Amino acid sequence: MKIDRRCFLSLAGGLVVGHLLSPVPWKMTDDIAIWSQNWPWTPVPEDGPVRWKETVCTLCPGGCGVRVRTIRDRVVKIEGKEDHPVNRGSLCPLGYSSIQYLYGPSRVTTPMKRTGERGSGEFEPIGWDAAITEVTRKLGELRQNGKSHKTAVIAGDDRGTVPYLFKRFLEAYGSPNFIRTPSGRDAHETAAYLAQGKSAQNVGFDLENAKYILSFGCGLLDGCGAPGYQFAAYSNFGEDHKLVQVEPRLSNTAARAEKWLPAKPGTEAALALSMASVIIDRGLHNRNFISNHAFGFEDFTDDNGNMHKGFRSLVSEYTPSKAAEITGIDARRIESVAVEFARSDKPVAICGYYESRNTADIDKTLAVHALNALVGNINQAGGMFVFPEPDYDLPEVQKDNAASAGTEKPRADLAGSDQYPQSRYLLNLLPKRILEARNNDLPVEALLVVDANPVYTLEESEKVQEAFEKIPFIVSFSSFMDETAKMADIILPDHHFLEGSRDVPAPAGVGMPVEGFSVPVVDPQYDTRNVGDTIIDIAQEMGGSIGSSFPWDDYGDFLEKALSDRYRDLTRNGYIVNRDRVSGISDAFETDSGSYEFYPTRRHTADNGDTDKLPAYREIEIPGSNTNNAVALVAYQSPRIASGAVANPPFMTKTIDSKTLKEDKLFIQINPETARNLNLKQGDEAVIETPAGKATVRIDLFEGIMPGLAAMPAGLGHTAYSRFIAGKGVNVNALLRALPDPAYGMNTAWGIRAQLTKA
Amino acid sequence: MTTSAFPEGVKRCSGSQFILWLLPAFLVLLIAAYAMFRVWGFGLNQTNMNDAYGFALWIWADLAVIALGGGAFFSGFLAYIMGVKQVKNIINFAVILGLVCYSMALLLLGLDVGQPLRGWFIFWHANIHSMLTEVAFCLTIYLGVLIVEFIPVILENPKIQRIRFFHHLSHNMHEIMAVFAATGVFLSFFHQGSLGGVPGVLYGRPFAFREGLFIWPWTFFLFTWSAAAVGPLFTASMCRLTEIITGKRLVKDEVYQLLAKISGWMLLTYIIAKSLDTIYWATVTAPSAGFSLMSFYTNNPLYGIWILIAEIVICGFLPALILITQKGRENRRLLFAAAALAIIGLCINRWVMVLQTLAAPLKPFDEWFMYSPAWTEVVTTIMPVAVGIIVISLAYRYLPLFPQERELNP
Amino acid sequence: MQKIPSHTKARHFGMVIDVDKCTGCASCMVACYSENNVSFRDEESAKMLSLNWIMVYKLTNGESFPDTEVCYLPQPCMHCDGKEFGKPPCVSVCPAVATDFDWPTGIVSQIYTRCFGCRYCMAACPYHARQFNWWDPVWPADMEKYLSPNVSARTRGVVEKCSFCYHRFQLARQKAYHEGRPEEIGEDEYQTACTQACPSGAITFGDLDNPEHEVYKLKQDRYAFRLLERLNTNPSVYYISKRKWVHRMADNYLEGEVPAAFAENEA
Amino acid sequence: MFPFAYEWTWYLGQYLFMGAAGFAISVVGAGLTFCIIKSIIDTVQEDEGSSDHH
Repeated sequence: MKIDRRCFLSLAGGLVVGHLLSPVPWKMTDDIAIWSQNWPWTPVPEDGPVRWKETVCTLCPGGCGVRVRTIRDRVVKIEGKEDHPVNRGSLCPLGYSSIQYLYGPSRVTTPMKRTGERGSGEFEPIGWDAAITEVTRKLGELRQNGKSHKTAVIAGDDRGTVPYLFKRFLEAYGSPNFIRTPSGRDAHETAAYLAQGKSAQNVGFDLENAKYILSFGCGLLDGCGAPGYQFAAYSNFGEDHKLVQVEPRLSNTAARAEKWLPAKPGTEAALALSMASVIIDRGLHNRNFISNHAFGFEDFTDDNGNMHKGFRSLVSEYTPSKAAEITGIDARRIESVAVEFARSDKPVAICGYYESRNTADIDKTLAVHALNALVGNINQAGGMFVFPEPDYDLPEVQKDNAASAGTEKPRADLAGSDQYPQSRYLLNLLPKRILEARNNDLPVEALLVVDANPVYTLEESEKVQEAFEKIPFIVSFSSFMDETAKMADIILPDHHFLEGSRDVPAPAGVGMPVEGFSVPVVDPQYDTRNVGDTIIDIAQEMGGSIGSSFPWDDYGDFLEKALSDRYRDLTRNGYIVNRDRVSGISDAFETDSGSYEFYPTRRHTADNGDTDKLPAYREIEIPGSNTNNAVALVAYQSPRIASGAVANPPFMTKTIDSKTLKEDKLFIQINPETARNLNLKQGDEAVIETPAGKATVRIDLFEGIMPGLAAMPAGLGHTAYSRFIAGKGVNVNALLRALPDPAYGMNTAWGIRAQLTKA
Repeated sequence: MTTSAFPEGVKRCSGSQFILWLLPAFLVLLIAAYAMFRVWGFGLNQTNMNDAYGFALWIWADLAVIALGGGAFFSGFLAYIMGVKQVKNIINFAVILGLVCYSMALLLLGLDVGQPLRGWFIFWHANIHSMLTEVAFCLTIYLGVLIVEFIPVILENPKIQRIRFFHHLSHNMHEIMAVFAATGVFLSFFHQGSLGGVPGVLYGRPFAFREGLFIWPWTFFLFTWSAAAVGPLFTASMCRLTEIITGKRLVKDEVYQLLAKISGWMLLTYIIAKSLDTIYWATVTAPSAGFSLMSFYTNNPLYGIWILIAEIVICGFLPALILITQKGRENRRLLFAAAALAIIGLCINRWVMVLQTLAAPLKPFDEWFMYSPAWTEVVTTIMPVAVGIIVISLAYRYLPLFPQERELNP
Repeated sequence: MQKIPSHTKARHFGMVIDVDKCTGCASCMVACYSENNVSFRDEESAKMLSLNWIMVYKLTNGESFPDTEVCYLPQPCMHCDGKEFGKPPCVSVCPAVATDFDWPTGIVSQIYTRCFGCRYCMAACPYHARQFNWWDPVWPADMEKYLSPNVSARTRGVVEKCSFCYHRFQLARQKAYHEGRPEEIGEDEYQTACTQACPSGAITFGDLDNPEHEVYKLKQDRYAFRLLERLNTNPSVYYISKRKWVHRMADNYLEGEVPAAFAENEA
Repeated sequence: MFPFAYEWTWYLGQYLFMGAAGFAISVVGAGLTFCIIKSIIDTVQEDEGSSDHH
C-alpha cells in the first residue's frame, strides 16, 4: 500500500479519534486538575504534634504574656496568654505578627561587617569570634588613648538585665554614656522625682482597677505604652467605668471614650490645672491626703523667709472660663468633667506615654500628677503608683584608673550637666552635638546600639543620619536590618524573643510591679546570639578589670545569679508580681518634706533662680513659621502601625486602610475646613514642608481633627528592613524637630508648623 | 481540469489582496495571543479586575457577543421551524456569525476563570442551581449544534463536494436540519435566558436582582427576548457590512426588510416588557431593600440616569419604532441606523447588568467602585472581531454562503 | 445541598460584634491572617486586591468637628443562612459546588481545590467578604515555616474567605470524640481566632440557637442588627450599637425610614 | 455530573437538568449518526448503481 498524504492524514485522524474515544483524555484532564491543586510552589505545611509554649513578647515595652503554638520545630501562631497579669489574654497586632519577624527577610542572620559606604547596606558575613575581636580591639584602642568616655550605648530601655549589663560594661570600661531613647517615660520619671522625690523609678497607672480614667492625650487604645495592659483594662470596662480623652484629634481612644475633650494641643496643662481649681473650689479634693501628705498646697514661707505661692493660689488663676479660652473646651464641660473625676470612686489621671512623639512636657505631667494627688490616689488601688526598679544582687564593678577617669567625664548628651542637671538621658541633643563638633573632638567615637533604632525614631532623621555617619565606629545588636543596623560597622545580631531568654521588667505605665521572663520556644533559626551573651563575651575578651567585672559563664548563669531568689519563680511561671514592692502611702514620698510636693522645691528652672517652680501652663512656640498655608503637623499613633524601634511587619501593613496608605503614599488627616482654606480635596497629592524636611503626601479629609492641624501616622516611611516594609509612606520623625526644654533638655514640641501645598 | 476552490459562478479577489486584507486582523490576533499568554501564564493579575469587579469586561463581552450571536438561533428558528423561506438566504451567514460569537465567548470564559485547567469542574461537579452551570452546559452543547449546522456549509465547497461521501453528508444534513435547528433553539432559549439569570438571581445585588417566574427571574426572559430581537439585526448589519466591503450585493433588500420587520416588533415588545420590569424594579423591588432609583444613578463619575434613558428610549423605543414602520425599513440607511442603535442598546443593557451591578455600593459606607480594563482585557475583547473578520472572509471566499449572490451579481 | 444527617447535632454558629466596643486595633485581622495562612504581598493598600478574611471598616457619623464620632465595624464572612434557609447568595450560584452551606453548623464552606475561579460568588456577595487570589502566594525567606498545617495554603486563581475557623471546630469535635463525649463541644472549646484575639472583648462567638451560649442572649439585644439585613441574606453575624447613625450605616434606608431599633422612639 | 462524583446527592432538579442536557445531546448525536450512516449507504449504493465511478 502506497503511503500518500491522504493515507497519512487518515492515519493521524484515526489516531486522534481513537485517543479521544479512549480513557486517555479523561485521565489527562483529571491529572491536570490534580496538578493544578498541588502546584509544587504552593507550600504544604508539615503536620506534627502541637505544643503550646509560653513566653513574654518583647517587641515593644509592653511585655505581654504570650502562648505560642509550635508544631515540631516551627512556630505557627502566637496568642495572648490568658493568665498573664499584664495583658490577660489580649494582644496587639504587633504581637500577633511577631512570627513574621522570627522568619523572614528582615532578619540579620549572622554577624556582619560593613563593606560598602556607611549606610549603603553592604555587609559581609563575619564569624562571631572575628566580630567580637573587632569590637574589643576598637573599644580597647579608644580606652588606651584615654578616650573611653567617647564610647556610648544607646538602649531602648534602662531596666532589665540586658541594659544593666551594658551599664555595667560602661562602668567597668570607663564611660558615663549610657543613653536611653526618649519617650513619654522621661516626663513621668522627672515628675515623680520632683513631686515625690523618687529617683529613676517607674510610674504606673492602675487602669485595671480605676473606674474613671481621665487621659490627657494618652493613646491608651492607640498602641502607646503597654497596649496589651490597656486593652485588657478596657475590655473589662462595665457600665460604671468611664474614659475621658483629651486630644485634638478623634483618635481610637477618643472615639471609644465616654467623653472627648478636643483641647488645643499643648494646652493640656491649663486644662488639668483648671480642673484642679474646680475640684479645690468645690472642696472635692481629698482633705485627708492634702493635710497629711501634701506640701506646697497652700502658700508658704520658706526657711529663708521668702513667700511662695502654693498650688491652691496657683490654680485659682486657672478658672474654667480662662482655661476655656486657652484650650477651646467649653467651661461647663471642664467643670463637669472635673467634678465627675473627683467624685468618682476610683479616678486616675494619666498623660502622654506616646512613644512616637518622644515629648516630655514637664508642666503638663506635674499638673496631671497633681490631679491624682488631689484625689489622693497615690499608691492606691486604681490610682497612680511609683515603683522601684527591680534590683540585682551582684558583686561590685571593678574599676581600674582608666574606668574611674572615664566615668567621671561629662556625658556626651549633656544630661546631668549644669545646664540640665536633673535629666538622665538626652539622646535628642546628641546628633546636634556630634554635627557641631570638630572631627578630632567628636563627643562619641564608638557607639553601641541595643534594642533601639534611633536613626528612625529620633526627630530630624536626616540630621541623625548625618551625625551617625560621623561616628567612626558603630555596633548594632539588632536582630533586624533596621535603619540603625544599616548604619553600623559591625552587627552582632541578637535572638528574636522567641529564641532566647531574657527578663522583662515592669512595662512602662503598667500599674503593678510585674516582672516577666521570656524563654526560648524554638531553636535559634539563624546564626544569632543572645545579646547578653555577646556583651559578656566582649567584656571578658577585653580582659583586665573589665573582664573580672563579668565573672559569669554566660548570660544564663548571669541571669540566675542576678535574679537570685526570683529566678526560680520567673522561669517557672514566666512572671512574678512583686506585690511586696508596692509601698503604701506611708513611704510614697522621699522628698525633703516627706510629702507630695505640689510645689516641687527641687525643680530646676532655666535661670536657676526664683522662677516659679509650680506647674503652670506655658505656651510652647513650636518650630516653623506661621504662613498662610501653614498647618501644625502632629504625629499620631495607630494600633495598626508599630512606631517604635521595631517596624511594622507585613501583616500589620496589610491591615492599614487605603485612606492611610495608598500606592506607598501616605495620607495626612486634615479637617475639611482646613482643606477648604488650602484648596485641597480628598485624595489630593500635596507637599508638606517643615523646617526639618519635606515630603509628598496625600490628603485625607477627617472631620474628627481640629482645624489647623495635620496629623500624620508615626511608624511608616522605613528605609531599611525588607521590601515588604521599606518605602511605604513617610517617616514623620523626619519632618519633626525637637524643641529642648530650657531646664531639662527634653523635647517639648508637640508638633511643628508645616507648609501644606497642593502638589 | 481542476475544480475552483471558490463557490460556483462567483468572483473573488486575488490571493495577495485577500492576504493583505486579513493582515490587520492577524496582527490583532497576534497581540491577543500574547495577552492570552500573559493571562494564562501569570494569572489574572494581568488584568485590571479586582475583588469588586470579579466580573468585568470579559463577562460583558461574553454576554454581548452571545446575545448578538443569537441571530443564529432566531434565524434558524424562523428558517427551519417557522419555515420563513426568505431567511434561508441569510441563514448560512447567521450560523457562521453565531459560531464565531459562541466560540469566542467560550474562549473568553476560558481566559476569565482563575484556574482554567479546572474549567471542566463546571461539568463534573455541576451545581445545577447555578445559572452559570446552565450557561456552560447550554453554551457548549449549542456550540456543538452550531458546528453541526455549519458542517454542511463547509461541505458545499466545490473541492469537498467532489468527494461523494461528503456530498451525500451535506445533502442528508440539510434534509434534517430542522431537527438540529430545533435543538439549537431549545438550547439557545435556555442559555440566553440563563445569561439573564446570572445577574437576575443575585438577591444580594439589588441593582440586578429581579423577581420572576418559578426559578427564573424576569431578566431570564428579557435576555432571551432581546437576543432574539437584536440578534437578527446584528446578522443583517454584519451582512450589510460584508456587502459594503466586498462591493457586492449579497442579500436582497426584502430579506433585510423582513428581518427588520420581525426584529422591530420583537424589539418593541421587548422594550415595553423591559420598561415594565424597570418600573416594577424601581418602585417595588429596589425600594424594599432601601434603595431609591436614583441611588443607583448618582454620586459616581459614569453611571448617570442618562444610561437608562439611552438604553430604553434612544436605543430601545426609537429603533423599534423605526423598524416597525414600513417607511423606516425601506430606507436602507434608516434601517441600519436603527439596527446600530438597537445593537448599542443591547450592549448597554449587558454592560449595566454586569458592570453597574458590581459598581453600585451596597454598604452605606462603601463608595462606587470604578474600573477601567487593562490592555490585556481590551485586546482580547477585540479579538472576536478579528476572528470574525478572518472566519467570515475565509467562509465568504470559499463557501457558498449567499444563495442570492449569483443572481444579484451577474 | 444536603440536609442535616439525623445523627449529628444541629448547631448554628454565629457571631455578635459590639461595635461600640471595637477599637479598630486590627488584632482580629492579624490573628486571622496568622491562623488561616492568609498570604500577603508588599503592596497591600488596594483593598480590593488584598486578602482579608475579616476587614475592620472605619465609620464616621459625618458630623463636623467636634461632634464627629467614629466607630469600627469588623466584618468577616457573614455566613448567611440565605433568603431560603441553606441558600446563601453565594452558594446557589457556585457552578461547581465549591462553596456550600454546611447544615450541621450553619457555616458556609469554601473548597479551594474545587474552586476554578469563576468569581460568580463574589458577584453574588453584597459584603465583599470573598476575595480572589490574583497572585500566587509567596512566603519569602523561611516564612513558609510559620504556616499552619490545619489550613491549606491557597493557590492563585481561587476564591477564599472566612471559614469561622472551621478547622478549629473539627479539632474540637475530634477532641470531644476522643474524650468519649461526641457531639458535646463546649462554648469555650470552639472559638474563632478573631474572637479570641479581640483585646477589647467586642466579638462573641457561639451557637446562635443554643440558649446557653452568650451569642444567643446577645443577638436578642434591643440594639442588635445585621449588615444589609434588608437584602434578606440572613447573616449569622450580628452587631450591637446604641448609636443610631451606626444602624443607618449598616443598611440602606429610603427617606423617612428609620432603623428598626429606633422605630419605636421615633413614633 | 455523575453519581460517583464526590458528595453526590440525588434530587429532582438534577434529573430535570441532566435529562434536558442528555436529551439535547442525544437528539444531536442521533441526528448526526443518522446522517453519517445514511451518507455511507448512499455512497455505497451510488457506487453499485453506476460503474463509471472508480
